[in-house]
Amino acid sequence: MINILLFAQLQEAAGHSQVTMDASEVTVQQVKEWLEKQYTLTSLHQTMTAVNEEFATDDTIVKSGDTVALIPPISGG
Amino acid sequence: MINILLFAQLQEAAGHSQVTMDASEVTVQQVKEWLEKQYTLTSLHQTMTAVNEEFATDDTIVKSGDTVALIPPISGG
Amino acid sequence: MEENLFIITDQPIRVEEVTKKVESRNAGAITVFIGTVRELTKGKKTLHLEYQAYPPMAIKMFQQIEKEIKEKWPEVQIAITHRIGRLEISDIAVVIAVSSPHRKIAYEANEYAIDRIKQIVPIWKKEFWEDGTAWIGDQLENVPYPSETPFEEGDKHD
Amino acid sequence: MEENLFIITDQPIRVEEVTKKVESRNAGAITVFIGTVRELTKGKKTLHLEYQAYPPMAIKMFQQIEKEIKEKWPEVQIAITHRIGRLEISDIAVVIAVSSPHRKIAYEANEYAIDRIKQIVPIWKKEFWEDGTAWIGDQLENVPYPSETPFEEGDKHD
Repeated sequence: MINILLFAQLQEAAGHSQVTMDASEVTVQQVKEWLEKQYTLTSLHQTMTAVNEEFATDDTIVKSGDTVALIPPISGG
Repeated sequence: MINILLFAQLQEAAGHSQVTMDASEVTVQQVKEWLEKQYTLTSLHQTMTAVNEEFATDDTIVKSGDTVALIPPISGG
Repeated sequence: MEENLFIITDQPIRVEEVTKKVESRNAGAITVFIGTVRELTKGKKTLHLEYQAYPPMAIKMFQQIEKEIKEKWPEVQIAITHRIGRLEISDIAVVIAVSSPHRKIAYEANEYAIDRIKQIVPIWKKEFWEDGTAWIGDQLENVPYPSETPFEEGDKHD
Repeated sequence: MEENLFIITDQPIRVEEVTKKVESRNAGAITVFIGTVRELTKGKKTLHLEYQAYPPMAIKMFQQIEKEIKEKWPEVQIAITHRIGRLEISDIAVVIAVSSPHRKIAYEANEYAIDRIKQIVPIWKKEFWEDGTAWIGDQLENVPYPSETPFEEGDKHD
Protein backbone atom coordinates (compact mmCIF):
# COMPACT_ATOMS: atom_id res chain seq x y z
CA MET A 1 0.00 0.00 0.00
CA ILE A 2 1.34 3.39 -1.00
CA ASN A 3 0.54 6.55 0.95
CA ILE A 4 -0.21 9.57 -1.17
CA LEU A 5 -0.28 13.15 0.17
CA LEU A 6 -2.11 15.93 -1.62
CA PHE A 7 -1.65 19.64 -0.94
CA ALA A 8 -3.11 23.01 -1.87
CA GLN A 9 -5.28 23.00 -4.99
CA LEU A 10 -4.80 19.25 -5.51
CA GLN A 11 -6.09 18.55 -2.03
CA GLU A 12 -9.13 20.70 -2.71
CA ALA A 13 -9.74 19.17 -6.14
CA ALA A 14 -9.50 15.61 -4.86
CA GLY A 15 -11.33 16.35 -1.65
CA HIS A 16 -8.67 14.47 0.33
CA SER A 17 -5.35 15.36 1.92
CA GLN A 18 -4.24 11.74 2.04
CA VAL A 19 -5.21 8.68 -0.01
CA THR A 20 -3.79 5.19 -0.36
CA MET A 21 -3.07 3.22 -3.51
CA ASP A 22 -3.14 -0.53 -3.30
CA ALA A 23 0.11 -1.45 -5.06
CA SER A 24 3.39 -3.06 -4.09
CA GLU A 25 5.75 -1.49 -6.64
CA VAL A 26 4.98 1.23 -9.18
CA THR A 27 6.59 4.31 -10.67
CA VAL A 28 5.71 7.85 -9.69
CA GLN A 29 4.29 8.16 -13.20
CA GLN A 30 1.88 5.32 -12.48
CA VAL A 31 0.84 6.91 -9.19
CA LYS A 32 0.02 10.09 -11.08
CA GLU A 33 -2.01 8.23 -13.71
CA TRP A 34 -3.91 6.38 -11.00
CA LEU A 35 -4.67 9.66 -9.20
CA GLU A 36 -5.85 11.36 -12.37
CA LYS A 37 -8.34 8.56 -13.06
CA GLN A 38 -9.41 7.95 -9.47
CA TYR A 39 -9.98 11.59 -8.52
CA THR A 40 -10.49 13.15 -11.95
CA LEU A 41 -7.62 15.52 -11.36
CA THR A 42 -6.38 17.71 -14.17
CA SER A 43 -3.18 16.52 -15.80
CA LEU A 44 -0.48 15.93 -13.19
CA HIS A 45 2.33 15.41 -15.66
CA GLN A 46 4.04 18.68 -14.75
CA THR A 47 3.47 18.31 -11.02
CA MET A 48 6.54 17.75 -8.91
CA THR A 49 6.64 14.88 -6.46
CA ALA A 50 8.53 13.75 -3.41
CA VAL A 51 9.01 10.17 -2.29
CA ASN A 52 9.63 9.84 1.43
CA GLU A 53 10.25 13.59 1.67
CA GLU A 54 12.87 13.74 -1.08
CA PHE A 55 12.17 15.22 -4.51
CA ALA A 56 11.59 12.46 -7.06
CA THR A 57 11.13 12.07 -10.80
CA ASP A 58 8.38 10.35 -12.75
CA ASP A 59 10.42 7.15 -13.09
CA THR A 60 11.31 6.90 -9.41
CA ILE A 61 10.20 3.51 -8.06
CA VAL A 62 7.72 3.56 -5.20
CA LYS A 63 7.22 0.54 -2.97
CA SER A 64 4.57 -0.47 -0.50
CA GLY A 65 4.97 1.62 2.67
CA ASP A 66 6.47 4.58 0.83
CA THR A 67 4.90 8.02 0.94
CA VAL A 68 4.42 9.95 -2.30
CA ALA A 69 3.67 13.65 -2.00
CA LEU A 70 2.31 15.64 -4.92
CA ILE A 71 3.90 19.07 -4.80
CA PRO A 72 2.04 21.71 -6.82
CA PRO A 73 3.91 24.95 -7.46
CA ILE A 74 5.05 26.23 -4.08
CA SER A 75 4.64 29.75 -2.75
CA GLY A 76 6.21 29.89 0.69
CA GLY A 77 8.28 32.68 2.10
CA MET B 1 33.31 83.55 19.87
CA ILE B 2 33.45 80.24 18.04
CA ASN B 3 32.41 76.97 19.68
CA ILE B 4 34.65 74.04 18.92
CA LEU B 5 33.69 70.41 19.58
CA LEU B 6 36.29 67.68 19.91
CA PHE B 7 35.55 63.96 19.73
CA ALA B 8 37.25 60.61 20.22
CA GLN B 9 41.05 60.72 20.18
CA LEU B 10 41.10 64.50 19.67
CA GLN B 11 39.00 64.98 22.78
CA GLU B 12 41.38 62.80 24.76
CA ALA B 13 44.48 64.47 23.33
CA ALA B 14 43.19 67.99 24.05
CA GLY B 15 41.68 67.03 27.39
CA HIS B 16 38.46 68.87 26.45
CA SER B 17 35.26 67.99 24.62
CA GLN B 18 34.43 71.62 23.96
CA VAL B 19 36.58 74.74 23.70
CA THR B 20 35.96 78.29 22.50
CA MET B 21 38.06 80.44 20.20
CA ASP B 22 37.83 84.17 20.53
CA ALA B 23 37.33 85.27 16.92
CA SER B 24 34.59 86.87 14.86
CA GLU B 25 35.35 85.49 11.41
CA VAL B 26 37.93 82.89 10.44
CA THR B 27 38.31 79.92 8.12
CA VAL B 28 38.10 76.32 9.25
CA GLN B 29 41.78 76.14 8.34
CA GLN B 30 42.54 78.89 10.85
CA VAL B 31 40.51 77.13 13.54
CA LYS B 32 42.59 74.02 12.97
CA GLU B 33 45.85 75.94 13.20
CA TRP B 34 44.73 77.61 16.39
CA LEU B 35 43.78 74.25 17.90
CA GLU B 36 47.09 72.66 16.93
CA LYS B 37 49.01 75.42 18.69
CA GLN B 38 46.70 75.84 21.67
CA TYR B 39 46.35 72.16 22.52
CA THR B 40 49.50 70.75 20.91
CA LEU B 41 47.39 68.42 18.77
CA THR B 42 49.02 66.42 16.04
CA SER B 43 48.45 67.75 12.54
CA LEU B 44 44.75 68.27 11.89
CA HIS B 45 45.12 68.99 8.19
CA GLN B 46 43.48 65.72 7.17
CA THR B 47 40.76 65.91 9.80
CA MET B 48 37.22 66.44 8.55
CA THR B 49 35.10 69.17 10.04
CA ALA B 50 31.49 70.20 10.31
CA VAL B 51 30.20 73.73 10.74
CA ASN B 52 26.81 73.90 12.41
CA GLU B 53 26.36 70.15 11.86
CA GLU B 54 27.09 70.18 8.13
CA PHE B 55 30.32 68.86 6.64
CA ALA B 56 32.66 71.73 5.77
CA THR B 57 35.97 72.28 3.99
CA ASP B 58 39.11 74.05 5.19
CA ASP B 59 38.12 77.30 3.48
CA THR B 60 34.60 77.40 4.91
CA ILE B 61 34.07 80.70 6.74
CA VAL B 62 33.18 80.45 10.42
CA LYS B 63 31.57 83.34 12.26
CA SER B 64 31.05 84.13 15.90
CA GLY B 65 28.31 81.92 17.31
CA ASP B 66 29.01 79.10 14.89
CA THR B 67 29.92 75.61 16.06
CA VAL B 68 32.87 73.85 14.48
CA ALA B 69 33.16 70.11 15.09
CA LEU B 70 36.38 68.24 14.41
CA ILE B 71 35.47 64.86 13.01
CA PRO B 72 38.24 62.28 13.25
CA PRO B 73 37.76 59.12 11.18
CA ILE B 74 34.39 57.70 12.14
CA SER B 75 33.64 54.12 13.08
CA GLY B 76 29.95 53.85 13.77
CA GLY B 77 27.66 51.03 12.74
CA MET C 1 19.80 20.74 24.52
CA GLU C 2 19.89 22.16 21.05
CA GLU C 3 17.13 24.46 19.96
CA ASN C 4 15.24 23.80 16.78
CA LEU C 5 16.70 26.09 14.16
CA PHE C 6 13.89 25.37 11.69
CA ILE C 7 10.25 25.54 12.66
CA ILE C 8 6.85 25.37 10.99
CA THR C 9 4.21 26.74 13.34
CA ASP C 10 0.58 27.77 13.34
CA GLN C 11 1.27 30.36 16.04
CA PRO C 12 2.36 34.00 15.60
CA ILE C 13 6.13 34.28 15.10
CA ARG C 14 8.16 36.21 17.65
CA VAL C 15 11.06 37.74 15.74
CA GLU C 16 13.43 37.90 18.70
CA GLU C 17 13.02 34.19 19.40
CA VAL C 18 14.35 33.42 15.93
CA THR C 19 17.10 36.02 16.13
CA LYS C 20 18.30 34.73 19.48
CA LYS C 21 19.15 31.35 17.96
CA VAL C 22 21.91 32.79 15.79
CA GLU C 23 23.50 35.07 18.38
CA SER C 24 27.15 34.36 19.03
CA ARG C 25 30.14 36.08 20.58
CA ASN C 26 31.75 35.80 17.19
CA ALA C 27 28.91 37.40 15.22
CA GLY C 28 29.36 41.02 14.29
CA ALA C 29 26.32 41.14 12.06
CA ILE C 30 22.86 39.65 12.24
CA THR C 31 20.44 40.12 9.37
CA VAL C 32 16.78 39.35 9.78
CA PHE C 33 14.26 38.97 7.00
CA ILE C 34 10.62 39.36 8.00
CA GLY C 35 8.12 38.41 5.34
CA THR C 36 4.76 40.02 6.06
CA VAL C 37 1.36 39.81 4.38
CA ARG C 38 1.00 42.75 2.03
CA GLU C 39 -2.42 44.19 1.34
CA LEU C 40 -1.98 45.29 -2.26
CA THR C 41 -0.43 43.40 -5.15
CA LYS C 42 -0.69 45.25 -8.43
CA GLY C 43 -3.67 47.16 -7.16
CA LYS C 44 -5.56 44.06 -6.06
CA LYS C 45 -6.58 43.91 -2.43
CA THR C 46 -5.84 40.81 -0.39
CA LEU C 47 -8.28 40.16 2.46
CA HIS C 48 -6.26 37.46 4.14
CA LEU C 49 -4.05 34.46 3.32
CA GLU C 50 -3.83 30.85 4.21
CA TYR C 51 -0.57 28.92 4.25
CA GLN C 52 -0.29 25.17 4.10
CA ALA C 53 2.91 23.13 4.44
CA TYR C 54 4.22 19.61 4.22
CA PRO C 55 6.05 20.01 7.52
CA PRO C 56 8.53 17.12 7.70
CA MET C 57 9.72 17.75 4.16
CA ALA C 58 9.76 21.53 4.68
CA ILE C 59 12.08 21.08 7.68
CA LYS C 60 14.33 18.82 5.59
CA MET C 61 14.48 21.48 2.89
CA PHE C 62 15.35 24.18 5.45
CA GLN C 63 18.21 21.93 6.57
CA GLN C 64 19.21 21.50 2.94
CA ILE C 65 19.36 25.29 2.57
CA GLU C 66 21.46 25.53 5.74
CA LYS C 67 23.85 22.95 4.28
CA GLU C 68 24.19 24.91 1.05
CA ILE C 69 24.83 28.10 3.00
CA LYS C 70 27.47 26.52 5.24
CA GLU C 71 29.27 25.26 2.16
CA LYS C 72 29.38 28.77 0.71
CA TRP C 73 29.90 30.66 3.99
CA PRO C 74 31.16 28.32 6.74
CA GLU C 75 30.89 30.87 9.55
CA VAL C 76 27.22 31.68 8.99
CA GLN C 77 24.51 30.55 11.41
CA ILE C 78 20.90 30.48 10.28
CA ALA C 79 17.45 29.95 11.80
CA ILE C 80 14.09 30.01 10.00
CA THR C 81 10.51 29.95 11.26
CA HIS C 82 7.57 29.81 8.85
CA ARG C 83 3.98 30.21 9.92
CA ILE C 84 1.05 28.29 8.45
CA GLY C 85 -2.73 28.63 8.73
CA ARG C 86 -4.71 31.82 8.34
CA LEU C 87 -2.75 35.09 8.26
CA GLU C 88 -4.11 38.63 8.23
CA ILE C 89 -2.60 41.69 6.56
CA SER C 90 0.74 42.65 8.21
CA ASP C 91 1.06 39.28 9.94
CA ILE C 92 4.49 37.71 9.77
CA ALA C 93 4.68 34.68 7.48
CA VAL C 94 8.39 33.95 7.73
CA VAL C 95 11.44 35.06 9.69
CA ILE C 96 14.98 34.26 8.59
CA ALA C 97 17.83 35.17 10.94
CA VAL C 98 21.45 34.93 9.81
CA SER C 99 24.57 35.77 11.75
CA SER C 100 28.09 36.16 10.47
CA PRO C 101 31.31 37.80 11.62
CA HIS C 102 31.03 40.11 8.60
CA ARG C 103 28.03 42.03 7.41
CA LYS C 104 28.31 41.54 3.63
CA ILE C 105 27.93 37.80 4.04
CA ALA C 106 25.06 38.19 6.50
CA TYR C 107 23.07 40.02 3.80
CA GLU C 108 24.06 37.61 1.03
CA ALA C 109 23.30 34.45 2.96
CA ASN C 110 19.95 35.78 4.13
CA GLU C 111 18.86 36.66 0.61
CA TYR C 112 20.10 33.29 -0.62
CA ALA C 113 17.90 31.61 1.98
CA ILE C 114 14.67 33.37 0.99
CA ASP C 115 15.37 32.73 -2.69
CA ARG C 116 15.86 29.03 -2.01
CA ILE C 117 12.79 28.82 0.23
CA LYS C 118 10.73 30.00 -2.71
CA GLN C 119 12.27 27.29 -4.88
CA ILE C 120 12.38 24.12 -2.81
CA VAL C 121 10.39 24.31 0.43
CA PRO C 122 6.92 22.71 0.16
CA ILE C 123 4.74 25.52 1.48
CA TRP C 124 1.68 26.88 -0.30
CA LYS C 125 -0.18 30.13 -0.05
CA LYS C 126 -3.84 30.70 -0.82
CA GLU C 127 -4.98 34.25 -1.48
CA PHE C 128 -8.43 35.43 -0.46
CA TRP C 129 -9.74 38.43 -2.41
CA GLU C 130 -13.19 39.98 -2.42
CA ASP C 131 -13.98 38.23 -5.68
CA GLY C 132 -12.36 34.85 -5.23
CA THR C 133 -9.43 32.79 -4.07
CA ALA C 134 -6.38 31.15 -5.61
CA TRP C 135 -3.44 29.02 -4.64
CA ILE C 136 -0.36 30.96 -5.76
CA GLY C 137 2.56 29.14 -7.33
CA ASP C 138 5.95 30.70 -7.89
CA GLN C 139 7.92 27.57 -8.35
CA LEU C 140 7.45 26.94 -12.06
CA GLU C 141 6.48 30.17 -13.68
CA ASN C 142 5.48 32.73 -11.09
CA VAL C 143 1.80 32.57 -11.96
CA PRO C 144 -0.89 30.76 -10.06
CA TYR C 145 -1.61 27.22 -10.97
CA PRO C 146 -5.00 26.87 -12.63
CA SER C 147 -7.55 26.64 -9.85
CA GLU C 148 -10.31 29.01 -8.88
CA THR C 149 -10.60 32.36 -10.56
CA PRO C 150 -9.28 34.94 -10.60
CA PHE C 151 -5.83 34.16 -11.94
CA GLU C 152 -3.44 36.72 -10.65
CA GLU C 153 0.29 36.89 -10.48
CA GLY C 154 1.19 37.37 -6.93
CA ASP C 155 3.74 37.14 -4.26
CA LYS C 156 3.09 39.01 -1.07
CA HIS C 157 6.73 39.84 -0.57
CA ASP C 158 8.62 39.18 -3.72
CA MET D 1 2.48 62.24 16.87
CA GLU D 2 5.25 60.94 14.71
CA GLU D 3 7.76 58.59 16.24
CA ASN D 4 11.43 59.33 16.00
CA LEU D 5 12.79 57.23 13.18
CA PHE D 6 16.40 58.00 14.09
CA ILE D 7 17.71 57.68 17.59
CA ILE D 8 21.04 57.84 19.41
CA THR D 9 20.71 56.28 22.86
CA ASP D 10 22.84 55.16 25.76
CA GLN D 11 20.30 52.46 26.62
CA PRO D 12 20.14 48.87 25.29
CA ILE D 13 18.37 48.72 21.92
CA ARG D 14 15.17 46.70 21.63
CA VAL D 15 15.09 45.36 18.08
CA GLU D 16 11.30 45.12 17.85
CA GLU D 17 10.87 48.77 18.79
CA VAL D 18 12.91 49.75 15.74
CA THR D 19 11.23 47.21 13.47
CA LYS D 20 7.76 48.37 14.50
CA LYS D 21 8.41 51.85 13.10
CA VAL D 22 8.64 50.58 9.51
CA GLU D 23 5.66 48.22 9.59
CA SER D 24 3.01 49.00 7.03
CA ARG D 25 0.07 47.28 5.38
CA ASN D 26 1.91 47.77 2.14
CA ALA D 27 5.19 46.22 3.23
CA GLY D 28 5.79 42.67 2.13
CA ALA D 29 9.36 42.57 3.33
CA ILE D 30 11.17 43.96 6.34
CA THR D 31 14.93 43.57 6.62
CA VAL D 32 16.69 44.22 9.88
CA PHE D 33 20.41 44.66 10.37
CA ILE D 34 21.69 44.13 13.90
CA GLY D 35 25.28 45.14 14.46
CA THR D 36 26.68 43.42 17.52
CA VAL D 37 29.99 43.62 19.34
CA ARG D 38 32.21 40.80 18.15
CA GLU D 39 34.78 39.32 20.48
CA LEU D 40 37.51 38.40 18.01
CA THR D 41 38.93 40.47 15.16
CA LYS D 42 41.81 38.76 13.39
CA GLY D 43 42.55 36.73 16.48
CA LYS D 44 42.66 39.73 18.78
CA LYS D 45 40.28 39.69 21.72
CA THR D 46 38.10 42.68 22.44
CA LEU D 47 37.16 43.13 26.11
CA HIS D 48 34.54 45.80 25.53
CA LEU D 49 33.86 48.88 23.43
CA GLU D 50 32.91 52.46 23.93
CA TYR D 51 30.93 54.46 21.39
CA GLN D 52 30.80 58.22 21.25
CA ALA D 53 28.60 60.31 18.97
CA TYR D 54 27.94 63.87 17.94
CA PRO D 55 24.20 63.35 18.34
CA PRO D 56 22.54 66.29 16.57
CA MET D 57 24.75 65.87 13.52
CA ALA D 58 24.40 62.08 13.60
CA ILE D 59 20.61 62.43 13.47
CA LYS D 60 20.94 64.84 10.54
CA MET D 61 23.13 62.34 8.73
CA PHE D 62 20.62 59.53 9.35
CA GLN D 63 17.98 61.80 7.79
CA GLN D 64 20.35 62.44 4.89
CA ILE D 65 20.68 58.68 4.36
CA GLU D 66 16.88 58.34 4.46
CA LYS D 67 16.62 61.05 1.80
CA GLU D 68 19.13 59.28 -0.44
CA ILE D 69 17.24 56.00 -0.01
CA LYS D 70 13.85 57.54 -0.77
CA GLU D 71 15.30 59.00 -3.96
CA LYS D 72 16.51 55.59 -5.06
CA TRP D 73 13.58 53.54 -3.70
CA PRO D 74 10.54 55.76 -3.01
CA GLU D 75 8.48 53.06 -1.29
CA VAL D 76 11.08 52.20 1.32
CA GLN D 77 10.65 53.13 4.99
CA ILE D 78 13.65 53.15 7.30
CA ALA D 79 14.39 53.51 11.01
CA ILE D 80 17.79 53.46 12.71
CA THR D 81 18.83 53.36 16.36
CA HIS D 82 22.49 53.55 17.38
CA ARG D 83 23.71 52.98 20.89
CA ILE D 84 26.55 54.90 22.54
CA GLY D 85 28.51 54.45 25.74
CA ARG D 86 30.08 51.25 27.00
CA LEU D 87 29.10 48.04 25.19
CA GLU D 88 30.00 44.48 26.09
CA ILE D 89 30.58 41.52 23.74
CA SER D 90 27.33 40.58 21.93
CA ASP D 91 25.63 43.86 22.82
CA ILE D 92 23.74 45.52 20.00
CA ALA D 93 25.43 48.67 18.68
CA VAL D 94 23.05 49.49 15.84
CA VAL D 95 19.72 48.36 14.43
CA ILE D 96 18.56 49.31 10.95
CA ALA D 97 15.01 48.35 9.93
CA VAL D 98 13.85 48.75 6.34
CA SER D 99 10.47 47.89 4.87
CA SER D 100 9.49 47.66 1.24
CA PRO D 101 6.75 46.05 -0.82
CA HIS D 102 9.44 43.89 -2.45
CA ARG D 103 12.19 41.96 -0.80
CA LYS D 104 15.10 42.64 -3.16
CA ILE D 105 14.88 46.35 -2.42
CA ALA D 106 14.55 45.76 1.32
CA TYR D 107 17.95 44.03 1.28
CA GLU D 108 19.57 46.60 -1.00
CA ALA D 109 18.34 49.64 0.90
CA ASN D 110 19.36 48.15 4.23
CA GLU D 111 22.89 47.42 3.05
CA TYR D 112 23.08 50.89 1.50
CA ALA D 113 22.17 52.37 4.89
CA ILE D 114 24.90 50.58 6.86
CA ASP D 115 27.49 51.41 4.19
CA ARG D 116 26.54 55.10 4.39
CA ILE D 117 26.48 55.10 8.19
CA LYS D 118 30.10 54.02 8.12
CA GLN D 119 30.90 56.89 5.75
CA ILE D 120 29.06 59.94 7.02
CA VAL D 121 27.57 59.52 10.50
CA PRO D 122 29.76 61.04 13.25
CA ILE D 123 30.03 58.13 15.66
CA TRP D 124 33.28 56.78 17.04
CA LYS D 125 34.25 53.48 18.53
CA LYS D 126 37.00 52.85 21.03
CA GLU D 127 38.31 49.32 21.43
CA PHE D 128 39.51 48.01 24.76
CA TRP D 129 41.92 45.08 24.57
CA GLU D 130 43.98 43.42 27.29
CA ASP D 131 47.05 45.33 26.16
CA GLY D 132 45.66 48.72 25.26
CA THR D 133 42.96 50.80 23.65
CA ALA D 134 42.40 52.58 20.33
CA TRP D 135 39.85 54.73 18.60
CA ILE D 136 39.02 52.93 15.36
CA GLY D 137 38.59 54.90 12.16
CA ASP D 138 37.11 53.46 9.01
CA GLN D 139 36.24 56.68 7.30
CA LEU D 140 39.47 57.47 5.51
CA GLU D 141 41.42 54.30 5.15
CA ASN D 142 39.99 51.61 7.32
CA VAL D 143 42.84 51.73 9.80
CA PRO D 144 42.80 53.35 13.20
CA TYR D 145 43.84 56.92 13.44
CA PRO D 146 47.11 57.31 15.29
CA SER D 147 46.24 57.34 18.98
CA GLU D 148 47.18 54.90 21.68
CA THR D 149 48.81 51.61 20.81
CA PRO D 150 48.18 49.07 19.59
CA PHE D 151 47.25 49.97 16.06
CA GLU D 152 44.86 47.43 14.74
CA GLU D 153 42.58 47.31 11.78
CA GLY D 154 39.17 46.70 13.06
CA ASP D 155 35.51 46.82 12.52
CA LYS D 156 33.40 44.73 14.78
CA HIS D 157 30.91 43.97 12.08
CA ASP D 158 32.36 44.85 8.75
